[in-house]
Amino acid sequence: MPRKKLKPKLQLEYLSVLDDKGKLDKDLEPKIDGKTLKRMHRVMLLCRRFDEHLLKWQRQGRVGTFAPVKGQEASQIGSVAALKDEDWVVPSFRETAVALWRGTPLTGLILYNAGYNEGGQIPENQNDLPISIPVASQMCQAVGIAYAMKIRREKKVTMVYFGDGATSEGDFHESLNMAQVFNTPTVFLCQNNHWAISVPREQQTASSTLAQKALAYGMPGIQVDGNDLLAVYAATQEAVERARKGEGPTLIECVTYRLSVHTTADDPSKYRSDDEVETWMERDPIIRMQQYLKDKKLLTEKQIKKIDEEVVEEVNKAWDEAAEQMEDLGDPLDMFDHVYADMPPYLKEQRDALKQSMEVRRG
Amino acid sequence: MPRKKLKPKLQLEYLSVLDDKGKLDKDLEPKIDGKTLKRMHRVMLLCRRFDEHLLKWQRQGRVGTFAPVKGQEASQIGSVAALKDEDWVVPSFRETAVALWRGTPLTGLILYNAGYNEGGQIPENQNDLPISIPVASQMCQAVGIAYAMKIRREKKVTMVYFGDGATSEGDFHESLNMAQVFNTPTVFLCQNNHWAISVPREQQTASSTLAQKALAYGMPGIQVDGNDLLAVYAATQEAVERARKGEGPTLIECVTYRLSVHTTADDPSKYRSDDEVETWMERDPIIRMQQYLKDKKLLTEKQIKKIDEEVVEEVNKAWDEAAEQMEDLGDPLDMFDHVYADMPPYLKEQRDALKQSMEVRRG
Amino acid sequence: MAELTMVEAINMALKQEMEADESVLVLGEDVGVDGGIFRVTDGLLKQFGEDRVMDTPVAESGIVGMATGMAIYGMKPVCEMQFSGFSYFAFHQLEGQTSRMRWRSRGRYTVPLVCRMPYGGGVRALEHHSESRETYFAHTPGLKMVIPSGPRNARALLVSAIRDPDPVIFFEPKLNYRSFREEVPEEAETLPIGESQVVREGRDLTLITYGALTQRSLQAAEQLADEDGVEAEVIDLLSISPLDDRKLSESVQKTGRVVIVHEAHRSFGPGAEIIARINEKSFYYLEAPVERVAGYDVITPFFAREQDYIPDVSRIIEGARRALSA
Amino acid sequence: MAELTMVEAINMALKQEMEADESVLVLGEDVGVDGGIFRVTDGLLKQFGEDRVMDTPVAESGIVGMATGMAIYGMKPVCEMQFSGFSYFAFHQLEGQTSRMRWRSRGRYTVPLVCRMPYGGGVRALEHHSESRETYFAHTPGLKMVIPSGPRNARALLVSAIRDPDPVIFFEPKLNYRSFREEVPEEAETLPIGESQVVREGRDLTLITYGALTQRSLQAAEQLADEDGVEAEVIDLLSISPLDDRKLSESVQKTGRVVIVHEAHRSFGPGAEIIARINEKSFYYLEAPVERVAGYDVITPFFAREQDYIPDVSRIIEGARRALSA
Ligand SMILES: Cc1ncc(C[n+]2csc(CCOP(=O)(O)OP(=O)(O)O)c2C)c(N)n1
Ligand SMILES: Cc1ncc(C[n+]2csc(CCOP(=O)(O)OP(=O)(O)O)c2C)c(N)n1
Ligand SMILES: [Mg+2]
Ligand SMILES: [Mg+2]
Repeated sequence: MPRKKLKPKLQLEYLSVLDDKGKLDKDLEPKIDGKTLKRMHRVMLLCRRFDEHLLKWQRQGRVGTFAPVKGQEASQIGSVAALKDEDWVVPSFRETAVALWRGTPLTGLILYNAGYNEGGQIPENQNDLPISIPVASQMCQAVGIAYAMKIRREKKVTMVYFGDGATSEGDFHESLNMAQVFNTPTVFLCQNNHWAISVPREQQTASSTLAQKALAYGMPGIQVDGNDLLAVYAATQEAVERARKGEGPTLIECVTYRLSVHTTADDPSKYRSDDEVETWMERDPIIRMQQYLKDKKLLTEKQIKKIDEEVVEEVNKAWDEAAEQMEDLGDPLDMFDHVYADMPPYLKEQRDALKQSMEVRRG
Repeated sequence: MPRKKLKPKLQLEYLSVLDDKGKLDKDLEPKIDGKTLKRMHRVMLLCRRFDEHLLKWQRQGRVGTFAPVKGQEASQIGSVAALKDEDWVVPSFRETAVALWRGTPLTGLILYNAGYNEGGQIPENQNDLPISIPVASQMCQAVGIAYAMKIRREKKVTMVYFGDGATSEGDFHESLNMAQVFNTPTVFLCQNNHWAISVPREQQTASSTLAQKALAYGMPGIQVDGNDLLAVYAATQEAVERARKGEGPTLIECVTYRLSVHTTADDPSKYRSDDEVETWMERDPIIRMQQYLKDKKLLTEKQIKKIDEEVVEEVNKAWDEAAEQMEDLGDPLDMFDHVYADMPPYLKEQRDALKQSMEVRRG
Repeated sequence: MAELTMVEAINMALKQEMEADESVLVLGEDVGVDGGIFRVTDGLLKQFGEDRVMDTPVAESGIVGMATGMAIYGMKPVCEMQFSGFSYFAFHQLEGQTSRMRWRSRGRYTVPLVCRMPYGGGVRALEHHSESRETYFAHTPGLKMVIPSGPRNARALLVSAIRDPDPVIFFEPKLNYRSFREEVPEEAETLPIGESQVVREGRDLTLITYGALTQRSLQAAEQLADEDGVEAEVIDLLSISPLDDRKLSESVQKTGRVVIVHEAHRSFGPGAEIIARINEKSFYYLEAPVERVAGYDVITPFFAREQDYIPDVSRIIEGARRALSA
Repeated sequence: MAELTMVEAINMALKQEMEADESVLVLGEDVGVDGGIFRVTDGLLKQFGEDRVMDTPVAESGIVGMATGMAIYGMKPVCEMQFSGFSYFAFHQLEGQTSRMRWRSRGRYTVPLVCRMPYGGGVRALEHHSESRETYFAHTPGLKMVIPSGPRNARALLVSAIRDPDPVIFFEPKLNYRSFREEVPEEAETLPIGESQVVREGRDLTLITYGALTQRSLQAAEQLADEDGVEAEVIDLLSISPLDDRKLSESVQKTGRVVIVHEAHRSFGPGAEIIARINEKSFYYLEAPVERVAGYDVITPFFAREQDYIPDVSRIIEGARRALSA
C-alpha cells in the first residue's frame, strides 16, 4: 500500500486512417456518403484557393493581415463535418475552412479581411460565433453555450477550435475543467499545427502530446493525424456522439502543420527551415484526400481539375461582389452602432459631433 | 499503428509512511534526526494552539478574519522542513505553520491579523514572500524566482503552496506549464484539504487525483497522505533534491483535511456534515506524529504536555507584545509609504492634505 | 412592505427574476450550497435546483466566460465574483469577449449578463477585499456599470440589470449589506440604468456620490445644514456608466459648487470624468473648483487604517467647506 | 549620432541595458528567435543567449507573473505583451501582485520590472490590436505608466524604466514604430519618469497630448499658427502616471485655454484626470472649457473606419478653434 504507482483511468488514443500517401486502413474507414465526401473535398480546395488569393490581395494592399489555413484543411473539414447545422461552432481566428463549410459567404470573409466588421457578421441560422482573436478566450464561451444546451435538454453539441499555443493559456485550463465538472456537450478541437507564431510545439509545453492534457480533467483525449480527413472525422464523430448522448466533453488533438505564414505580418524563415516545411508538404491533406477519392472512384483527375477551376472562379467572383459592397460601407458613423442595444445619450452626442465635423469638412 | 492506446510516460505515485494510527512502515521511514523531529512536532503544536487563540481573539473582535490551519499541520511542516534556509517559500494565505517554521514571529502574525500590514513584513534573511490572497496567482512568482535561481546557477529551490481550489485557476496551469518548459527548480505543494470554502474537491475538478494534473505538463506528480508528516517529508525531500540537481519541478498533492472553518467568516455547517469532520479528526496529524515520537522514544506523554503548556504561554506572551506594538502603529499617514520607492508629488500632496486634516480635527 | 437589508433585497430580486424567467440563472464560487459567502444567494439552490444555481470551481475567467456563452445562447446569467478584487482574473473576458460580442456580431449575438460583485471597504476584511475600482469597467465600451446605495434601489437596479439586453457590472457596497433596512415592495420595481437621483435637494452646493458613501454624504449634508446653514443637494449616481450628466448639469447650474465623494482612488477615478463632464457642460456656472473627496492613490490599506482611507463625514464636510469658501 | 526608427531605438535601449547590467532580461511571446513580431527584440537572443532572452508559451499571466517573481529575486525583467489588447490576460497579476509587492512586503521586496506593449491604432491591424487603454494602468496604485512619442525619447524613457525600482508599464505607439527617424545618441540617455515636456512653446492655447498623437498635435499647432495666427503650446506628457501636473499648470496659467488629445476612449480616459487636475490647480486661469479630442466611447473599430476613430489633425484643429472661440 504505502508507496505505489498511481494508475488514473486513462482514455487516451491515437488514430490514423489514411496514411501519408492517402492509402486507406479499411477497418477504420468511417461511413461518409459520396456526396458528403465530395463536398468536403470541394470546400477544402475552395479554402486553399481562397487563401492563395487573400495572400495575393494582401500583398497588393487590398486586404489586411489574415491567418492562412494552408495545410490544416483536413483538421477543419474533417471535424466540422461531423456536426449538424443545429450544433454550434466557436472558432478561433484561423477557421476559414470551417466557416466556408458552415455557410459563411466568401464575400463576408473578404469584407472582414478588408477591415469591415460587417464581414464578421454570421448569417442568420448559422450557429457560429464570430472570429475570436484573443487566444483561448473563446473556449469558455463554448462551455457556456454547451451548458445552456444541456440544461435545456436539447441534445446539441458545441465545438470549439483552438491551436497548440492556446493550450498554454489559463483559459484553456479553466474551460476544460469546467466542461468536465458540468459534463457539458463540448468538443475541444485542438489544431496542433506545430507552431504558435515562432514558438514550436515542444517549447510551448513539455508534455509529449497535447491530448494527454485531457487527463488533468478526467476527460477522454485522443490524438489524430490531422492531415487525415477520415481520422479527424472518425474521432470527431465519436466525440460528438458522446457529447450528444450526455456523456460529456472530449479533447481532440489534430496533429497537422501550418504550411504558410502565421499571418501575413509573419516571416517564417526567421524560425523554421524549408526542409521542415517540405516534409509536411508531402503530407498535404488535400492531395491525400484526392488520392482517396480517386481510389474510391468518386472523382477523376479531370473532375478535380474542373472543381479547381470552379472554386477559383468562385473566389474571383466573390472579390468583385465584395468590392462592390465595400463602396457602400465604411460610413464612420456606423462605429457607434451595436455598442449597446440602445445608444446612450453620451454616445449620441459623440456621434452627432462626428457627424457635424464630417459635414464641416465636406464643406 | 492506426488506432492505438497512447501511453504517455507517467511518473505518478502514492506515498504513505505512518498509518492512521501513527504506525510506521519502517522501509519507507525518511531519515530525520531527533532534534528536527522534535522541532517539527513543536511547531505543529504551536501552530495548533495559535490557531485556537486567534479564533478566540477573532470572536472577541481583537483580530479580523483569518484562515485556520487545523488539520493541515503535517502537510505544512513535513514539506517546509525539507527546505534549506536559502531556499524560498511562496505561501498562499493558510500557511501559518510554514511561516512559524521559517521564523516569522507570532507577533507579526498577530499584527497582520489585527489589520496592520506591518505584520506581513518578512524578517530579513527569511526568504519567504508575504501572504498572498488571490488564489493561485502567487504560483507564477514562484516559477519566476526559481528561474532566476536557475540562470544564476545557485542550486536553490522555490516551494509554492496552494490549495485544491487553486488547481482550477488559469494561473495554476500557466505556472506548471512554464515551470516544466523552463525546467525551473520549483516544488508545487498542493494542500488538498478537500474543500474550497463550500465546494468539495469532487466538484472542483473531475480528475480522480490532483497529482495527475502534472501529466498535462510532462511533470512528475505524487500524491501523499498529507496527514502523515513522514510521507510528506519524504516526498518533498525527493522533489527538492531533484529540483536542486536541475531535474526540474514536481507537483505534490498532500491529501489532508481542513478541520476548522474556511475563515472566521465561514459557517461549515452549511455545507458539510459533522460525521465527515469526525472521521478526519481521527486522523489528526499531530496525534499521529506524537504516537510516532513516543514509539521512537523521542518524547513521553509528559514531555508533550509540557511542550503544550510552553507553546500556549508563548502564544499569550506574543499577544501581549503585539498589543503593545499596536499602540505605536496605525498612523494613517503610513498608508502612503511603500507605494513607490520615491513618493511622487501627487501622493505627497495627498499625504499633506490628510496630515492637515488630521491636525484640524485634533484641533 | 417588508423591511429588508440589502442582502435580502438582492436575494429577493434574484429569486423573483428567476421565478419570472426560466432563462435567469446564477453561478459563482459558493453561491449554491453555501448561499454565497455573504448569503446573497441563500435559498436559491433549494428552490431552483443545481442546473440554475451553479457552484463553480475557483475560476473567475471561466465563470465570466461561461456566463458570456450562456448569454449568447439566450440565457440571462447572473454571475458572482466573490469580491471585486478578484474580478481582474476575468478582466480579459469582460474586456475582450463579454463587452464586444454584440458589436463583433453586429447585433446577431447579445450578452444580457449581470456580473455582481461586492466592492468597497469598511468591513474589516483582508487585502484585496476592500477595493473600489469601478473605473476599470466604466472605461470599457460595451459594459454598463451600476452601484446601488440601499436595499430598495439595489433590488430595483438588479432587476433592471437582469432585464437589460447588455452586460451590466453590478457593484454591491458590502458596507451597506446589512447596515440598515428599507421597505422594499413585493412587486418587482425597476430603475432605469443610466439615471441618477437627487436624494436631497439643496441650492448651495452639489454633493455627487454613490454606493456606500451616499449615506455619509447625506449625513454630511445634514450637518452642513445644521452647522453652516448650507443646503447641499445630494446626487446618488446609481449608474457610473452611462453617466447621467444631464442630472449633474441641472444641479451644478443651480449651485455652482460641487464636491464629488467616492472611495475609489482619486487619480483617474470616476470623479475625474464627472469633473470633465461638468467642465464641458456647466463650465460657466462653476463658481469654484470642483472638490474631490476620494480614496487616496495608495494601495487600499489593511483594516487598521482603512477608516482613514475611506472618505468619512468630516472629510466630506471639509471638502464642502473648501468648495464653499473658494 | 545614428538616425533610428523607434523600433531600432527601443532595441538599442534593451541591448545596451542588457550589456550594462546582467540582471536585465527579456521575455515574452516570440521575442527570441523571431526577434519580436515588430522586431523590437531582434538580435538579442543571439547576443545574450536563451537564459536572458526567453521565448515563452502563450500565457500572459504567466509571463507577467514570472517576471514579477524574477524581479522580486533581484532581476530586472523586461517583459513584452504582444499587443496591449492582450495584457488584460495578465491584469490580475499586474493589479494583485506586481503593483503591490513593495507595499505588501513593506519594502522588503521590490518589483523593478518593465512591461512593454505596443498600443494604439493606425497600422491596419485586426480586432484587439489597436486599443489605447492606458487608464486601466494609470488608475492602479503601485504602477507607473509611460508612453514615448518618438525614437529618442522612447530610448531614454525605456532606459529610465528599466532602471526604475518600481514596475513600469511602457506603451509603445506602434504607429510611430517606423514612421520617422530621429538622431539617437550612442551613450545611454535617460528621461525622468513623471516629467512631461513642452515640445512647442506658445501663449494662446495649450495642447496636451502624448504617444502617437504628439506628431499630429504638432502639425495641428503649425497649421493653427499659419491659418489662425494662434500660437499653441504643445505638451508631450510622456508619463501618464505620475502625471506632471505642475508642467500642465504652468502652461495653462499662461494660455487659459486647453485641448487634450488622446486616442483612448473619451469617458474615464486620461483626459478626464487632466481636466480634474487643471480644475484643481488652475481653475481661476481657465477662460474656456477644456476640450477633449479623443477616441469615441465605442469599441475601437476595424481598420476601415479607424482613421475616423483616432483624432487626426483636423479634429485637433476643430477642438482648438472651439477652445479659442469659447
Ligand atoms: C491572448 C493572446 N495573446 C497573444 C496573441 C497574439 N497571437 C496571435 S496568434 C498567436 C499564436 C497562437 O498559436 P496557436 O494557438 O498555436 O494557433 P495558430 O496561430 O498556430 O493557429 C499569438 C501569440 C493573441 N491573439 N491573444
Ligand atoms: C482569485 C480568487 N478568487 C476567489 C477568492 C476567494 N477565496 C478565498 S479562499 C477560496 C477557496 C480556496 O480554496 P483552496 O485553494 O482549496 O484553499 P483552502 O482555502 O482550502 O486552503 C476562495 C474562493 C480568492 N481569494 N482569490
Ligand atoms: Mg499553432
Ligand atoms: Mg482547499
